Amino acid sequence: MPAGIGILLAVGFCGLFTALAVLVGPKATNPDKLKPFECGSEPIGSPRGRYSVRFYQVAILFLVFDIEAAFMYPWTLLYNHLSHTLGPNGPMASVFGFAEMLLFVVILVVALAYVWRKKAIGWE
Amino acid sequence: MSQKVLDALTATHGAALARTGSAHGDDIAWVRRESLLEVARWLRDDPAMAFDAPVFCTCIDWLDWHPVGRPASEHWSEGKPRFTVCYQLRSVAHRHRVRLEIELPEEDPRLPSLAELWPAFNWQERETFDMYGVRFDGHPDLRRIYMYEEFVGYPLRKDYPKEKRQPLVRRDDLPENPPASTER
Amino acid sequence: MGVELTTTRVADAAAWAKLFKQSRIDKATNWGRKFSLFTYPFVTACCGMEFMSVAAPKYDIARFGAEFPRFSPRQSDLLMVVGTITEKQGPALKRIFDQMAEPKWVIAFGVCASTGGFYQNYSAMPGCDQVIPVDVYIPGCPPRPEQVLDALILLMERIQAGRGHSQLRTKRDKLAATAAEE
Amino acid sequence: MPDTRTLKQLVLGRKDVQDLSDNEQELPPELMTVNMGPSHPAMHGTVRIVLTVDGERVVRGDVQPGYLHRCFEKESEHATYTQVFPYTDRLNYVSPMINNVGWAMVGEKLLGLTGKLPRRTEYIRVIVSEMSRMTDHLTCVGASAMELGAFTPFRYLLKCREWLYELLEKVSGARLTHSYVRIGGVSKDLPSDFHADLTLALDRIEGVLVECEGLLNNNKIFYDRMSGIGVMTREHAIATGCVGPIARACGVDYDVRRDYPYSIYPELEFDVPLGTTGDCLDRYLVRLEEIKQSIRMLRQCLAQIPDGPVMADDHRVALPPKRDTYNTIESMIRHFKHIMDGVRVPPGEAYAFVEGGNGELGFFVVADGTGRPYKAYVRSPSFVHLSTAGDLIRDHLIADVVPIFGMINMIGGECDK
Repeated sequence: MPAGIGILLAVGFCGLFTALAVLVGPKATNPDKLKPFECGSEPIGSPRGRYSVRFYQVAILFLVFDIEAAFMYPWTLLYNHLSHTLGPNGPMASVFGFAEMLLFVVILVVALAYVWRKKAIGWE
Repeated sequence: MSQKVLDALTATHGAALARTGSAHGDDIAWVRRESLLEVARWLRDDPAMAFDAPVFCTCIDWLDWHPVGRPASEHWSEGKPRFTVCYQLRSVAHRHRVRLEIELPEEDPRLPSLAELWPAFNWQERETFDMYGVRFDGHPDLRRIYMYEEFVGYPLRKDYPKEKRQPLVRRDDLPENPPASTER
Repeated sequence: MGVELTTTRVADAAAWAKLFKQSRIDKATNWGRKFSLFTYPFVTACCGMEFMSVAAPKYDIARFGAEFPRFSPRQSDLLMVVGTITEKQGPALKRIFDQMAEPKWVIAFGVCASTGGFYQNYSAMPGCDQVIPVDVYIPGCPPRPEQVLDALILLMERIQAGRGHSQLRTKRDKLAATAAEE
Repeated sequence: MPDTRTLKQLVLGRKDVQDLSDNEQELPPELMTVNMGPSHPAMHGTVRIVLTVDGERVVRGDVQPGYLHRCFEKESEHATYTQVFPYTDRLNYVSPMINNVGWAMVGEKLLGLTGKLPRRTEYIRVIVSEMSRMTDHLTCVGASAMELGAFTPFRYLLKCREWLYELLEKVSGARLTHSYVRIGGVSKDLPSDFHADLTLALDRIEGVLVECEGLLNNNKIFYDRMSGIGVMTREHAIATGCVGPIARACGVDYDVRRDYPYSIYPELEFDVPLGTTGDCLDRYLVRLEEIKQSIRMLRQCLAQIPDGPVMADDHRVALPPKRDTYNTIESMIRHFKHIMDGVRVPPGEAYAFVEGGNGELGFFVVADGTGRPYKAYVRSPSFVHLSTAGDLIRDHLIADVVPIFGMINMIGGECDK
């Protein structure tokens, strides 16, 4: 339930402001406004030229390690809950939560080592 | 200051020099246009001269030049050369300076470029061409540097009026007389 | 509407602006716009040094909400033309003004941007209003930082009154559209 | 073609990443042209660079100045010698006093007054020039640090500059465009409490400099962004006519104040900082060191400044005292003619140069005896340094163009004249 309200509020606010801007805001289009902004001079050549594949590599690798970090957020919230199991005489400390995340991180560290050795994230 | 520069210059390249002189502490050598490259190369490469530092390059337009208190012979008249291109050089090692001046007739303001000898003159010759219309033969890319390509004429010549504008773009709803509104 | 709609000249605009009172929404939006101006500093010459001093801690422009310079016309609504505009710079200035988001205002910072100052020659443009409509002119070469802050307050009053050039033009287009329907 | 790949290559993948860069594997990337246009914060608003880039690396940079060409020469041909002073303020508007002194010196050279000014005038000129040089270096270092993201040092250095502006405003009446110097002297004497204010300002500036050096000098980001970027060799610097902090950063030991001494610089001890590698970091360090040398010189000047008149008593350049102007008809006529026709400089051509904020700033004037210069050419260091920008930025990343351009300290007014 609270998540639903959260999403509702987020979408509502964004929608409200964009709608206000579209309705109230004045509009004036002219040919120059649609051209890309190049510090005031006429844009030369097209931005869709072909450039080296290294950009794509770096972007993909960033995504991988970014999502890895993203997985850690919910884990931190539940960490307290995960580190206790019902043993015979009451709650007993367990390393289940920590071990799970450790395994997850180790796998990605191996990947990082491989990528680092292959200099895929280097820039030269 | 250093008269020895002029003496050495007249000793080795006497024929190439129209005349020499010094004014207000600067040594000036009027060089003929044909032998300018040779004199300049010698000035740069000769160990005794070692003029390795270029200072500036500009042009003087002598149109209707009437110095006050000077005999009429010095005034500018039709036949005299109208442009004088000045190259100022300086030696870092020996700390002496010389200025090469080349007189150019009005109808054919053209002289060999010194851009390969000293890279600094590359832009300064472009500026002199842009402002005075003096052509430098052998310059890598002689085009306007200050004014825009569509500009016609050479603005720093004495016969170019100061306020003759050649506008590139103007507002379409330009108010004839600016709004005389006093209220905030 | 007998009033001539084609011009945004302040004299005529003032006449018909009085006819149409601002709606409550307009007043509210103008109030919001007035206190959150994002400047595009179109800096070229010596006034740039004074523009730095205006943004510096002593004569702080942040007190008026106009402190954050945005170096892209898409995200700014106040174009500050700071310094001399030469003929070669004209097209660049016009293109940047056209590319700005719609409610936009222009301040001519310094006498060179207002009238060309003492550079009356073939290269310096006699004022940036040859190319773009200007809302507030600041005299001075360079103007003192206090003059700049005063000009900002002038502009705020003009925004609140809805008499900026772009505001008048939108009002005029709206009126022309309604007139066309009838 | 027998398969020569080793077991390791088969298992770990056909090729290492480096092998991929030979041609037949990767399609050659096309070059893209990008405009670092006239209205760009790093370009000080007045230079356009058309960058041809291969991915992030600059292949070729076509630098186009001229967006702030305000025709100093054409305007000064239509103004008297004294009226040209306001135009010289706006050449290098970061250190305007030094341009004034330069223009006054070329007038005095033509009039033959070079060494004959009252000593107090020479001291005042050196004091205001060194203060102006400090504002130049403070602005340059502050702005380049801000362009690399260091916003706090920019505010601190601007605070120092504000103190100096106040002092220069007390001296000349204007914060930035002073027009304070005249041919043959200066227009007004120093205000009475100037000594105390200046010593206080110098001490506070030294304190702020220590803070800024702490923030910047061994800051890893600043160091990596600045060192090894835009390297220039000593011969290249001399051949392209570079002067000032940029040449000194490459090791060219040339300072106009010491090599062609003018005014009272021989009586002041100061040393000329020299860099070794000639990269952006050295230019930054040379400029910081020059601020300290300027502070040192200012302290010596304050200690040694004599009393006396501030204007040479030569009737060709000096205005008659106000009392005579109102009482005697001769002084009134002389006052009127001096203002209307300007200082009558005898015909001739002269080149006088001073050590400006960016290096040797020279004025080449051809005089024709009337009160207006026949030709007034400015030898501007920024224009010369900008001509080297084209090959300084080659093979650097686009992000390196910003520190290189910041450290060249190209001032629009002086570069485009």
